Amino acid sequence: MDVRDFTVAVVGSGGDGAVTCGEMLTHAAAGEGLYCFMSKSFGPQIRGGESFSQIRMSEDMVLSQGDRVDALVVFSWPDFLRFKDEIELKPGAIVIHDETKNKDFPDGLPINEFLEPRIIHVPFTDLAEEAAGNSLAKNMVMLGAISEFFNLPVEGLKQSIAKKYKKKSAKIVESNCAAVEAGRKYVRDNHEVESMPRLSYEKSDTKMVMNGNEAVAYGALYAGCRFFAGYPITPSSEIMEWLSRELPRFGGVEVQTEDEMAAINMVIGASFAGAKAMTCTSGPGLSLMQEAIGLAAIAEIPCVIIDVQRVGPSTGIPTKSEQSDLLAALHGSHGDVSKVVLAAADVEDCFDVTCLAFYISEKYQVPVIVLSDQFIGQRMEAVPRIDLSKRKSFERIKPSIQEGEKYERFKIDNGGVSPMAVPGMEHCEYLASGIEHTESGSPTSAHSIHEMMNKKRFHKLDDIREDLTFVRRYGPEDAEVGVIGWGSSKGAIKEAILRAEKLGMKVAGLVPQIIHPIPYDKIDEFMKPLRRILVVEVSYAGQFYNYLKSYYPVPDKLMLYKRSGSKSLTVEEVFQQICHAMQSEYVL
Amino acid sequence: MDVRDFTVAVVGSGGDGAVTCGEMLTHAAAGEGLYCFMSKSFGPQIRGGESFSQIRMSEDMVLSQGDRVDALVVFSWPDFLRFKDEIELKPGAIVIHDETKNKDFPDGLPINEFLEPRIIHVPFTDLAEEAAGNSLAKNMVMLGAISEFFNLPVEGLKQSIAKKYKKKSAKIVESNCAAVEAGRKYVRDNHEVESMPRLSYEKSDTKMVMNGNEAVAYGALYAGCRFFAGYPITPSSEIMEWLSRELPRFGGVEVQTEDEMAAINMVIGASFAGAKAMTCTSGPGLSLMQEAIGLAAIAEIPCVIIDVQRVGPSTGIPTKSEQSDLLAALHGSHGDVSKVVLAAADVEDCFDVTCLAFYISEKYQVPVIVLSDQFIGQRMEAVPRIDLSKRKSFERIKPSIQEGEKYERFKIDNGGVSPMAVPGMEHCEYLASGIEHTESGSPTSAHSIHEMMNKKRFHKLDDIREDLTFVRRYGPEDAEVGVIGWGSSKGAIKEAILRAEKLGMKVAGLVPQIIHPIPYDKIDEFMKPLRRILVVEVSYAGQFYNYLKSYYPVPDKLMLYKRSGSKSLTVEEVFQQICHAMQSEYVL
Amino acid sequence: MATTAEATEITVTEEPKLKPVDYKSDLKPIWCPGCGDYATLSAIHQSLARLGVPTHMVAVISGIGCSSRIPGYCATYGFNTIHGRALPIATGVKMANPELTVIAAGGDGDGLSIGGGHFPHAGRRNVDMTYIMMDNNIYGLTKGQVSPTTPAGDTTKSSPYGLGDRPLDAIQLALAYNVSYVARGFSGNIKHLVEMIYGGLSHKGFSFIHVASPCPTYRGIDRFKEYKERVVYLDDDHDATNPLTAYQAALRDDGKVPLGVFFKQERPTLTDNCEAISRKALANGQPTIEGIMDQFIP
Amino acid sequence: MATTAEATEITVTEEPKLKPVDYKSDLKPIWCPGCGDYATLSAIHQSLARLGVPTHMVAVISGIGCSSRIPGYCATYGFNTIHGRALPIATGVKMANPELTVIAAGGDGDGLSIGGGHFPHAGRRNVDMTYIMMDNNIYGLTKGQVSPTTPAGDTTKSSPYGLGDRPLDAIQLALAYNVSYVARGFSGNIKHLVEMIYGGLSHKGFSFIHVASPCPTYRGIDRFKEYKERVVYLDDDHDATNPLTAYQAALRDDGKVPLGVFFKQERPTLTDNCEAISRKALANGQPTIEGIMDQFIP
Ligand SMILES: Cc1ncc(C[n+]2csc(CCOP(=O)(O)OP(=O)(O)O)c2C)c(N)n1
Ligand SMILES: Cc1ncc(C[n+]2csc(CCOP(=O)(O)OP(=O)(O)O)c2C)c(N)n1
Ligand code: SF4
Ligand code: SF4
Ligand SMILES: [Mg+2]
Ligand SMILES: [Mg+2]
Repeated sequence: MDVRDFTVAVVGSGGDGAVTCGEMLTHAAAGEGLYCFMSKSFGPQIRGGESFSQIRMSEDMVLSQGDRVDALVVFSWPDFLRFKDEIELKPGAIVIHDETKNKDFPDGLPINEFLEPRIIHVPFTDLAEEAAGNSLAKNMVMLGAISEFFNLPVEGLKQSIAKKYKKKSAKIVESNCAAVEAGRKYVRDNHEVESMPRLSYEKSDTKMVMNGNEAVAYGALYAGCRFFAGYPITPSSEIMEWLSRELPRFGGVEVQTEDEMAAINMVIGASFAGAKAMTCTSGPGLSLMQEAIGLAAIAEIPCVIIDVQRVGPSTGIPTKSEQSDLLAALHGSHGDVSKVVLAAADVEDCFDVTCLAFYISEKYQVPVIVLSDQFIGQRMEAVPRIDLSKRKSFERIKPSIQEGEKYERFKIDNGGVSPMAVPGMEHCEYLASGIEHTESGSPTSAHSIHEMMNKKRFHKLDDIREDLTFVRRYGPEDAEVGVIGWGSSKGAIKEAILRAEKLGMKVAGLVPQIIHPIPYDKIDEFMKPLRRILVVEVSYAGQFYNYLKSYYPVPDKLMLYKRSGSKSLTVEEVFQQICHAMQSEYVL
Repeated sequence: MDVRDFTVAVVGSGGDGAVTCGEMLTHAAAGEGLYCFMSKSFGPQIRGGESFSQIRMSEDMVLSQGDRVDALVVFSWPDFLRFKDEIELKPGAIVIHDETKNKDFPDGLPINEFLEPRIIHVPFTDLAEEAAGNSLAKNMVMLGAISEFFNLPVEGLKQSIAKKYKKKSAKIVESNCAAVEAGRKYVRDNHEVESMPRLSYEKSDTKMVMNGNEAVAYGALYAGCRFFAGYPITPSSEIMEWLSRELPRFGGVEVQTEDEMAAINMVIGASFAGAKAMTCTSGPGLSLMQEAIGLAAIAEIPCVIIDVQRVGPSTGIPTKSEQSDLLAALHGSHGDVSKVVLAAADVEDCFDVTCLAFYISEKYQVPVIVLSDQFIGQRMEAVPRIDLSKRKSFERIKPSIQEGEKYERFKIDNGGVSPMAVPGMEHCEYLASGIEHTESGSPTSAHSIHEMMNKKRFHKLDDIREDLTFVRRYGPEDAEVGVIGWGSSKGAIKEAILRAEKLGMKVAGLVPQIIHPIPYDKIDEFMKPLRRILVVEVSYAGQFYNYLKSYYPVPDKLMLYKRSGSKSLTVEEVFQQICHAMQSEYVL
Repeated sequence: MATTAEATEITVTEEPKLKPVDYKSDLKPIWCPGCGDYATLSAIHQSLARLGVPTHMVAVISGIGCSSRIPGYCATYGFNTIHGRALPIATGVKMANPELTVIAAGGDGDGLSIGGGHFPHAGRRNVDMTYIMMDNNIYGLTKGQVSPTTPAGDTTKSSPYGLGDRPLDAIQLALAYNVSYVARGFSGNIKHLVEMIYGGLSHKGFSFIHVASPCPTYRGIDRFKEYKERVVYLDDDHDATNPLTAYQAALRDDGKVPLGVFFKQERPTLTDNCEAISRKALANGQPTIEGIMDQFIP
Repeated sequence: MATTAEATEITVTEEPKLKPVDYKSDLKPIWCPGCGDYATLSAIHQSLARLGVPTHMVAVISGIGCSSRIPGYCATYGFNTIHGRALPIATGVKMANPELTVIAAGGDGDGLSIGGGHFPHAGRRNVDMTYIMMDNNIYGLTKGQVSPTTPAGDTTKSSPYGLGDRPLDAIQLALAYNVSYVARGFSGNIKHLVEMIYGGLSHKGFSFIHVASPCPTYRGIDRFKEYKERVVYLDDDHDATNPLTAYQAALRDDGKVPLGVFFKQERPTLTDNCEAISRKALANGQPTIEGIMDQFIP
């Protein structure tokens, strides 16, 4: 049975390498040019606890993690229990396991019998010992077996084994390949594969494999970021780690700071002195940066802050995703703060949004917060090579002042942006400050100047709204129902819309990249012709919904689907809501 | 010419004691039972710069600082210039000055000639030297003089001199009183006072003189606060200073911490251990406390945070007022945070709202933020003695657990509140944490529990909305236009409504005390019958307006009047807007 | 004298004597096998049992980190707070109820990096509580980045080319902060560690116990062995009453890690100071809440 | 030698020589008459003139406080930032442009209280900049509350019954933080103060100058006179290369306030370390931005 789209989950404990398997499969798929999407999950143990990975691949663009799996590989049933809520089987899904751990469940395996899964036993461990002389190679046996069952990219697999272990020894590469072959052979010898869901695809150009955090880091490097300061925090640390390796190669500096306040303030200092600068964090760090974000706003110093969201409030659930830092990003700093909030929607978008953040920040001299989340930050995707020539960048406007001329740093003439000198430039010495100031930068407490400066700073938001008009819209022009969401919800929303379209429903979707200043007109244009608008978000408090309402006088059309995080949004959930919205009346 | 309501402004430099004069006048008025309202303003110098005070008094309740002054006393004209924008004269206002500093303005004094002010010269300095043998007593001469001109409370004045200088010496009291008498005599001998605006009033019971910060501190003490930790910041420091003196008298502890993070966290620790606890700050400190506020929310630990707002963003204008911390108070902490935001509207309300904050915080185990601002925090008002018997307080619900029973700290049964044990109680040992947790307090990453706990925590907001129904509504039931504002805007709003009423306009006003959870029904009830609703606030970004809109589907009725702070809202401003709203059509 | 084992001012409870296991909670630690924090946990349980304080009179407060998981593993009151804020929270707990035995615990990152601003002030206030820092020279929970005590030159996830910065020495810091009991133990010698912790718990004032607590996962399994070779014990005649000799003991350049009590001093605690202040405040008698209003009468 | 006057590695500019007044801005200080900060401001102007660095190559960074107003009074680049964050911001400035002469300045509250968590890390990183702390033992700008260096027992706006906590000693802290140039001056001796600040500016690495800078307004006008009597100068033979003797010099209990250079050490700065890291990173040649994508090819 051929399928164009295949999803498999692998569960095991520490030594089983469930996540390594997932990564290798992803590399294998990307190696043969497939699109691929891999998410992972760990138990609470710091090391060696249970883990789980889910991989979806297709020749077509893969939009989400795949609600239900075609196949499930279980190294250990007791470990499976921890992830039970996160894994759903398709009816008739194939479940492959190494029988030895069955004994924990004398009354049957802990899976939904109702879905009539087909359970297949493969003696991973025995085969591994036979073929590679090492039971640890059982995951390679498994990879071989499933590639045979489901027609997964076996060429790519061997390539990725070769690449992964080349630093170790040829022998290891060899024995792992032998284990893969043993798995394949076992299946060929013992099973009929025709009735299996078998992936059908054509090979094409190799794709890159990245996670969202890497894409952010690379985006920053490309945009010209040459100073990074950050404090480790799950799930954002990979950005800092990547830049600690790459920035020094490009004349940049990376500093791991003592805390998040130091990080954002160093970034502000570096930018004041002329560097394109960035920091990364997650919710708790964003809260700690709020004071300094206000400083960057009033002193009009460009800077980029990446928030890879996790479950809140407080420490919450650090390893899981949620979309609940939105309002804190929009409103967290005291006073009337002019700043920009962008949201990344997938791994590739992490690159683009980061570039855009630098563009806006440098052009308009404002702090820009980019919201990513654990779901996109830590998942791996196969993406095509990025066409760098299409990504624009911006160099800060500098004044040209002659000796004797007076430089006014905060001069108001056209719009909110004034040319910005940096230390080292002659004749432009000025005082920057978090205190309200005159055009020349002197402290003031006059109401009239404060009003004027607020106007200057907020004027930038209007300009940005006009300057940047890109929005993501899906679906037909004559849609009746619209879905609006943000950030990582994009995948599920887009796929749900595609599913609805196939069933003849007229549904459109909108996922803005710029959250604030919100693109009024575009959203208006989108909403106007629609009968019902469904807002979808992963926040118990419905933060996006409340934000939208504060800008749009369309509440009786709006419906809200929201829930807490720690579980990624599924296509099914969104689809159900679309159906609901299609049926519901005009008035709430 | 008798007036029931009299406003005078006094301007001078360091040694002139313009603010001391204002304080003594306020005490004098309160001493004779008048209502009184005094605001003050200083130049940027740390010490001895120019200063200004404005005092309004009346037998009737005084609602605002008084837009325009009946009389202006100028010790020094150059200093007057700094406050020119803040002082407005009534047509024909009386301007009293000591001629000696005139020479700086050979072409006439820097006041609006158009208003035809009457300029009167009183030789303060000479009279002081004569009567008290000390030119420093010139401000006493001035007080005597104006009391004679305008029939201000001279008995009260002498009483307040006696009280103020009793610790010094009888001789000083005497010579100051002599200076007062000299001022009075000079006026009697040289001027005709009948044509002056003369305050008409009956003496009544002495009132208290307080500023909003003192009222907050006293409110906290009354509500049972026994632990305070704070970090100094203008304009909130008086709260800490007052409590550092009074708490030790009531078995309480006050700690000045190393920063705001330490302050809020100490408060959380103290409350975890059973104390009613509070901290105070202003905008920058609020930003720094955001992370810990989320901790209090998820660990369900009562605590009260007072934010005496000043002009933002960042350091902004520390000595001036603004209403721009609203959104940061509502949304500043990352994640979905269940917390409460209250707003104080005047000095007396500072007491009430602080009591209410403890009531809500202890009853519902939530962090409560109280928004005050520089305008109410640092102004002095004459207020009647507080009837303490009418103020309710609340003692936290504790569990009663027997040996062997299992205590579940976060047990969900009725509503969102679970009995809270404190260290020292037997058999109730539990783990509190900022990590998402089960009912018993164990860390978890399960979506289902996270959803359930979010529900528990947000349930409290619904209960609070039902429990506390008090709102301030002004004006007739059949009003056409409504004004809605918050916090310190109350005074100008209420007075503007009274003025409009006198002119036959049907205007109502609403100033909620509980900002979040917003009292839906009450606001709905208020808004429904109105043709136009005017939102008034001192925030360039229109924060309250945006917040309201995110909860109310009535945008085409809403009009917004907003501006930056650093200048207090005047009755005239609000009144103009009311007129505008009365005239405007239904649709925007 | 190398260690201070004698208890000062211990209130003996009348309850049946508690055993170390009575301080252990039901929660299973999530730590890696071989983690140094197991030893510290056990030493805390033993020290509390020796102190004989009932579980409901103990509050264990931590920040965030592997080591900061410790309150969950104690059958006492516990509060696993936010990163870096264990000390202010613990201070609040102690001030609200001075009868409690308060332990603050956490990692090198929690205490010297993000929480580094609070440590000096807990020291100078002399809050009567015990601060146990499990120093593994790394950020464990976030999976292996540089900490403020990571040795210069080391390669970690966030220092791929080797670290340039110098490590901080927690002992010198504690001395500079006026901490009134400054000691170091090692997870490889629980018996000695119990002495150090018990000494801290018995000390009236702020006590700091720096625990060398290697992280096999992100620092390598050899680190433990290496430490075993590097630790030395302070001389019996070390003068723990003199800050200068304490600094001297800390300032060694032979690569050795001295264990023991570096410094110990009796002086008024924050609680003492608050009581003294209360006495002064009440010199003119106890006012009533109602009576406070008279202050505002002009 | 008591003071270090010789410049190391000063780049002599070819511009006409600048005078102290050239570093003075047009803004009139808002300080009270008699404030110690005037002297520090003047000493900074003199030291910069002596260094001969052009105004556009200097950045003066401060936090918030009376003392933190200083950038506004210099004709250089200035940044009056937020309370407690002068050091991280200054670090960012230096890292973005190592050619600049960077001065961080502020008060005792700014640096030891709210900013106290950053000081250790600027020290251990050895950021090549000069940190001038004007210590007036009080919070000036907020009108007279306790600071971390207010002497125990003192009565202030926020310690109406006398302060219980012990003051911190900035010199001991700087030593514990591995600061590579640690000195103290006094606003009552500008000439010496210039030596200290010039010494710091000339030092390669992180230099810290603690300035006793009395606040007549909130500490009383006698404080200045009192200081005049308390200051002493470090002996000519003070060994500023040895941390222990530095601690010893700081740890006096005779109430005297020693002035001079306590400690001075040459070691790689953060800039040096970053350069070394860059060299290592480029060992395999300079990659292109485009080429980075190859990393992601499976
Ligand atoms: C405000 C904030 N920043 C960052 C983090 C991420 N974080 C959690 S633990 C930790 C450091 C852990 O190191 P350490 O304190 O030494 O404890 P260990 O895990 O090594 O025991 C960090 C950076 C956080 N939870 N909160
Ligand atoms: C986050 C924050 N908290 C508090 C304040 C208020 N504040 C301004 S200056 C200052 C302390 C001033 O003391 P110090 O740093 O010693 O400087 P000085 O005025 O004495 O020179 C404080 C608490 C602030 N501006 N920002
Ligand atoms: S990572 Fe290190 S510190 Fe954390 S539990 Fe594992 S061994 Fe212990
Ligand atoms: S208050 Fe003190 S520190 Fe501030 S300017 Fe005045 S004298 Fe100087
Ligand atoms: Mg650690
Ligand atoms: Mg100071």
